[in-house]
Amino acid sequence: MSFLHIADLQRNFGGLRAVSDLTFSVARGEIKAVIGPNGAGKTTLFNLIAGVTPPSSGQITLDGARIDQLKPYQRVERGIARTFQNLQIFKDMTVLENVMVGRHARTRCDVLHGLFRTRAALREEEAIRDSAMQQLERLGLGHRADDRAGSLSFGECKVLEIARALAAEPKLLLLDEPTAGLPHAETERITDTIRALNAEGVTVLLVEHNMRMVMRLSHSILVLNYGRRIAEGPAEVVRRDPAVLEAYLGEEDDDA
Amino acid sequence: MSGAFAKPHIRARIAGAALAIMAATGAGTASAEETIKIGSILSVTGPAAFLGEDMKAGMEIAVEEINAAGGINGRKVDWVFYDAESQTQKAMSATRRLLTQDRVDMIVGGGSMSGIALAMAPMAEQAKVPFISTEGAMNIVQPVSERKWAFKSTVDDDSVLDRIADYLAKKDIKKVALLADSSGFGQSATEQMKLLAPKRQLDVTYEAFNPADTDMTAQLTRIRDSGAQAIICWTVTPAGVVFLKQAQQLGLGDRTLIHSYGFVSQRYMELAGDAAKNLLLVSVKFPVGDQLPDSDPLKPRVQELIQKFQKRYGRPPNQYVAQTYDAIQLARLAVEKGGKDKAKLRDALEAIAGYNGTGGTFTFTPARHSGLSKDDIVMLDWKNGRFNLADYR
Amino acid sequence: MTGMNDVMDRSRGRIKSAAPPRRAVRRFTSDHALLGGVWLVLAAYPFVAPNDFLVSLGVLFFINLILIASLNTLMGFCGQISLSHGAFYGLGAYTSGILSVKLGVDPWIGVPAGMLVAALSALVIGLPALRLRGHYLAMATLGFNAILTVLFNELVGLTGGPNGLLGVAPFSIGGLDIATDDRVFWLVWACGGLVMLSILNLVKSRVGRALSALATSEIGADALGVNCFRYKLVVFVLTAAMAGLAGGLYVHYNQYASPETFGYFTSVMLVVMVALGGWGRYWGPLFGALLYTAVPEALRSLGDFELFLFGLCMILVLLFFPGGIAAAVSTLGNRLFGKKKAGGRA
Amino acid sequence: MLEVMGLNAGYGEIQILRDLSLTVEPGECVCLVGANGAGKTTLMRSLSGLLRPVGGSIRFDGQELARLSAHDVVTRGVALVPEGRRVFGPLTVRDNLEMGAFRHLWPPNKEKGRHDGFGRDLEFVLTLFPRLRERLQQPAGTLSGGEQQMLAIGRALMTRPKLLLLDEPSMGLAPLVVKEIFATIRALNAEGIAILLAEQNARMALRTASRGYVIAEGRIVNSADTAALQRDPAVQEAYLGF
Amino acid sequence: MDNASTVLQLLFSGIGTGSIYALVAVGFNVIFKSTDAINFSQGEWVMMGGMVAAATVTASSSPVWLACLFAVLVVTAVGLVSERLVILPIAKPTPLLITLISIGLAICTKSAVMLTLGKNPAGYPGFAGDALVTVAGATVHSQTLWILVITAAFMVLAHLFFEKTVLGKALRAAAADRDAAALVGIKARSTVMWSFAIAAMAGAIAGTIITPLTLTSYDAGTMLGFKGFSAAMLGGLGNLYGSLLGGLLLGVLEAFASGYISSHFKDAIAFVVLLLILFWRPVGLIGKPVVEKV
Repeated sequence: MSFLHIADLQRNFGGLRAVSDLTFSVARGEIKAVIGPNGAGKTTLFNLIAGVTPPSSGQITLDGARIDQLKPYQRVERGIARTFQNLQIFKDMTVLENVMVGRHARTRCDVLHGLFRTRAALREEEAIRDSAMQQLERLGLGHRADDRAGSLSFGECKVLEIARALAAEPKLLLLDEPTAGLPHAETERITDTIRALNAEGVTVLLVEHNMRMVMRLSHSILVLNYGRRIAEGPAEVVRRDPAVLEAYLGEEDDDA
Repeated sequence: MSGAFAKPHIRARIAGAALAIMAATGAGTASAEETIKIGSILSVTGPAAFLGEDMKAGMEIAVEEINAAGGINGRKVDWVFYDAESQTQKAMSATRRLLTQDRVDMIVGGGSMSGIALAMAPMAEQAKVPFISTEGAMNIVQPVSERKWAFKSTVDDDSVLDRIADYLAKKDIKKVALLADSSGFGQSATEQMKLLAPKRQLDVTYEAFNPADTDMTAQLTRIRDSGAQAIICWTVTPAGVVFLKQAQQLGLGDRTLIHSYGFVSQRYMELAGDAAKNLLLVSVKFPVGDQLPDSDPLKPRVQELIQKFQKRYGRPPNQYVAQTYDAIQLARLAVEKGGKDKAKLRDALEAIAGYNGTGGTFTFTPARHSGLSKDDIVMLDWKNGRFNLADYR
Repeated sequence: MTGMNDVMDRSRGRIKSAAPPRRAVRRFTSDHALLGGVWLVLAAYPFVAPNDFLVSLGVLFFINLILIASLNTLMGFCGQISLSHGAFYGLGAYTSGILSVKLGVDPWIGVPAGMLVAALSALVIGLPALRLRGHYLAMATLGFNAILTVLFNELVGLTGGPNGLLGVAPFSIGGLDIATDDRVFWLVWACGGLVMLSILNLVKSRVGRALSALATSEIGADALGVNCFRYKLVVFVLTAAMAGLAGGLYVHYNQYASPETFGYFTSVMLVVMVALGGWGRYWGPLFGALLYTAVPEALRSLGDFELFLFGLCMILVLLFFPGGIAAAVSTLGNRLFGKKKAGGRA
Repeated sequence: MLEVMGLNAGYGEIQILRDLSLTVEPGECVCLVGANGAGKTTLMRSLSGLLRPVGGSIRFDGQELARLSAHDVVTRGVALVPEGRRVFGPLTVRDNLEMGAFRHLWPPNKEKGRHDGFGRDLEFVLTLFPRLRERLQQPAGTLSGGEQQMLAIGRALMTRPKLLLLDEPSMGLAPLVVKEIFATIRALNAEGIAILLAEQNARMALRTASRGYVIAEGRIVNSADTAALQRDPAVQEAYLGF
Repeated sequence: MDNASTVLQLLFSGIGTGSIYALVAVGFNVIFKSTDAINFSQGEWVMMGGMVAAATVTASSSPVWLACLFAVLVVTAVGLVSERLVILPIAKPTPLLITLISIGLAICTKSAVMLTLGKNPAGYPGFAGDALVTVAGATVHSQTLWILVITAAFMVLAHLFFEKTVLGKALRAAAADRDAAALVGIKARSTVMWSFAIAAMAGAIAGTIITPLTLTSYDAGTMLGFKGFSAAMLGGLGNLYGSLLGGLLLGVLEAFASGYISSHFKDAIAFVVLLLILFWRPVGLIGKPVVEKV
């Protein structure tokens, strides 16, 4: 049974079809990678699933329920969390506070609790802080918890985004180029983390250019070009698909 | 400077330099024994600035005159002036400063705008300090039971309107339009007209405009269609010129156009140019002092002030100068009788009767704190580059 | 005053007794202690002020502080601009003032009613307006202010029109009128303290965190489950209520209100004062309110040059301290004491 | 011709380029390959003056460029075709090209006979990209991605560069169009314009350039002639992952 | 009150005032496009144009049109110098900071005019004296026609400037993409200077042509600036034609609200309509939505 199901999804920007007649599924517990050349529509697809962009037409179903009309925060409550290709770090907050924002969907105390600093709010605050700290330490950022997020390196920001997304206890994690621009060692650690998360039952949808990582990590690969699906299947099949090679790596012929 | 502090308390650091400077600006004046301290608040910046300038000049002349003559019963006038900036909030702050920091004996001048004077009057009332307003609205001094300490040196709107009604009756005009601006000045006129119209059998069309408006076509079109024979415009702002020009434009130039006493300004007439040729203005006698019959008791004083002003500022004064000049003179009269005791000052003001100022003959009574009456009002026109007496009595 | 002492004592007690997990959340943080301290120092003001006029400036300081602090919460912590705070200020003042004049309603009931009216109107205008962004939000709020200014001016029967609303009763406790400057001072001192305290609490809560997140990146906050629109609206309404409170205090202190106090210019100047004090800094409004209250009075003796110098000061402060005075002070403090703080927001 | 030494650059507190050095000789076509986020675009922005480097030097024809702003760098003969094309959408194709010649047209009285020079340059660009000629009066925003890329290159050429910097010219373009663009790049290089090409499409880039640098984590990790790089498994690993 | 000539009369007065709003809105737009900021001094330049022209007419007995031309030149120079003095020195110019500093600039400009040219209302006769013209039953002041002609001419010239001249195109290019403009040698900071000069010129023209009808004084600028800003938003920020449309619409709206509903509440009515339009089209009538990239 598919956990996330996308049916006939379409999104137009002006005359441009960023995502076009797209249908695919992600099974529960799967790690699925989405690849394709720049501008193929991968980020638009993420935005459609996360609710940043409303679809022009088509359906998105999570765990059997339609989610395509829900607001982004409602989708987080349903268990979708994401990271961004263009990092959306809250630079003026500390690293820990960034992750604490990630707990938002799983906590309740509202404005009045805040204004009066009620006991319930304080208790909840403690819990938020602990779990946020846990996420940071798990991803190796514990030592920077009190630093301003704006002072983190590019790689640390990427890790922070993942930690923040994890704080929301997602069932489906959308990772938009989680290792792009990272050194080898960090890439390895993130790969391991994703695998570990997956082992805990989190379903992962991943956009990534690092082919080796994609090949090693993902159970199946979806290849997009011009907003359309041009191939889908296990790594071994996709990497030999001539359409994929042409679209993604440029043509093989030498007569240009 | 330390002597300036009324209450010598331990000064903490938080009081800070700024406060010390402020305390120094107003509080460091000479000992209050020999002087009589008069505080004035007018708007010399902001939208009312063009009135405030002249009003301030009138006070300056009066104060200088008094001090040059050796003061009042030997006491020199110590005059403290603050700019209200045409803002009520600023004026209220300045009033507090006059009352509690400068500790003035009397306040003369209510910020050049009726709205401001209305806010200041209760403050003077609470502090039990005599207040002579140089602004127009009648509720500055009414009801007298709640305004025991407030007086005013200007004509009342009801007297002015009554005077206009006299004129209209003379010309046999029944259908009138009142075009008042949306300021306190204009709204007060509308209120009074609504009371007066039935008594004088006038059929009045009411219209309003915003002082900042650049266009009155809509209002004037409606007035044209109403068939009003006379149009009374009530404003002190330049919008009154726009009214004149657009009235011409809409073919209303042949009807009787009347401007209120707030509009008697040479500058406005010049700006209006040809459009002012058939205009009538209600006014105190001051602007046409030299044309008054010699029998008029005001004539000598008016001419004296005109000369003084002309010499000092190189231009003829308008009635705003007269109304503040008179206010200071009224204060002088009160001090002559009442000294420095505030209650006595108040009583002395209330007892002034038949004083011939430059704006009219002032008579106050316990029941009436506006000094001028309908007899002080005349009608003017603008011909050959000067105001002329068009209708004396 | 005793309340504040209490707060501080309890905070000490709490530190001692709290079980020490590494980063336990305390009911009272160091910022709370600082706030209590600052408020105690401010309480000394009436005793050192040489005359009632300066006390009255103190009263205005707290009223301005409530206005600027509430606007700073919306603009600095939540990233939304409002050019209608002057209108909410006016709604608070006129509601309570009119209730007092026309129906003889007690200010203790009138002021909360004024806050409610300000909050409700914020809800009505915020629902459509907060979907707009940047300059368009500024325009919508400015337009709302313009509409209310017309109403304040033209509904003469209710508001007294441009001549103002006269005869508003002062606050009173058990027959004792709170009408003089030194009495009103304690009222606004307490109200200002409560507003600052609740803002501090809010900023340091889960909601406050969500607000600063959405101020930096709405998309980022959305993706973490923050219902951005709802929070923007809640804060807009909340800060409008605070501005309404300032209006209520204003009208019962002055026993008078007139429309131009609550106009377009006031709204713009409040925004400027938020910036001059220190955009998005908790202590910024303290400096903003000080400037707004004291500088015009200090410059008053300069007559016609006042306005020019005021504008010039504004430009110079913004050119040399674009982060506002609070930022400059904290930079100076850090330089003097060599502190390096991570979260420079509060 | 271009000599970059020990360049450090980044945004705010984030350092991206670390001690980076490279050279481009006159008439050479050099490519820069590396993963997304490796620092290619940051390097291009630093070279063109859009981003002020924190440290290091950029010498071009003996002049130091590192302290210059973008509008001054372009007058020294270095033109960047930015990532994502960045054409002036509301302006027509012709006006876009005219803006490329802005430095020669404004202030107006600087140079006599400038119109001839402008006309010649325009003709050169339109001969290079005949498709732009058909669309001269069309707003640039309405062009297809490939046409916009051509326009962006044409606009840069109008500045009369000695060195052309190209940032990801193949981004988001169809394979056929990419081929066309790269053919033009080779043609331009043949005209004697030196080219530094940052490209993710490594195969295309390595085939076009004569020499290449591999960039990772803001550092140059490898440099060699392109034939060698194409065969080098380390490059395949660092960049392609295959 | 409902015959054709009244409608025409109101229409004329609406278009007359609307033209002024449109000119002011153009000023807002030009600066907005180059800085993304709202320039609060715009209204003060309008006032300054009228005040300088009036002072010139009074001081020298030069013809009105010459005085107006002179005033426009003076104010344009003031705009240019203002940018060099207070905008250029900003270390990190953000739209917000520029907007705030422009508020300070507005206060300074206003009080500088007060200190130099005085507090009295000022005015001068129209270009054709105070002659009246009758058009299809509506009587209009000849200056209204001058306003229409000059506004139309300014719009055409502005259009030509932005479409046909190198400098105009450069300003548009910099507005469309600052970085890309820098890459072809267009200095962003010079475009800001030019935009201030053009905005000041548009404001001054508006001020000089409206003053014969309405007079002006040192504090008249704020309200005109406010209305012009509203017109710019109504049309859609960053669009020259939007300014014209927004200005005319606001002017006509005010005239008819005043004529047919209530002159007391006409401003409120105009703003209610403006808000409704903004809520219906959040980026103005001809504005284009900005797509945020994630």
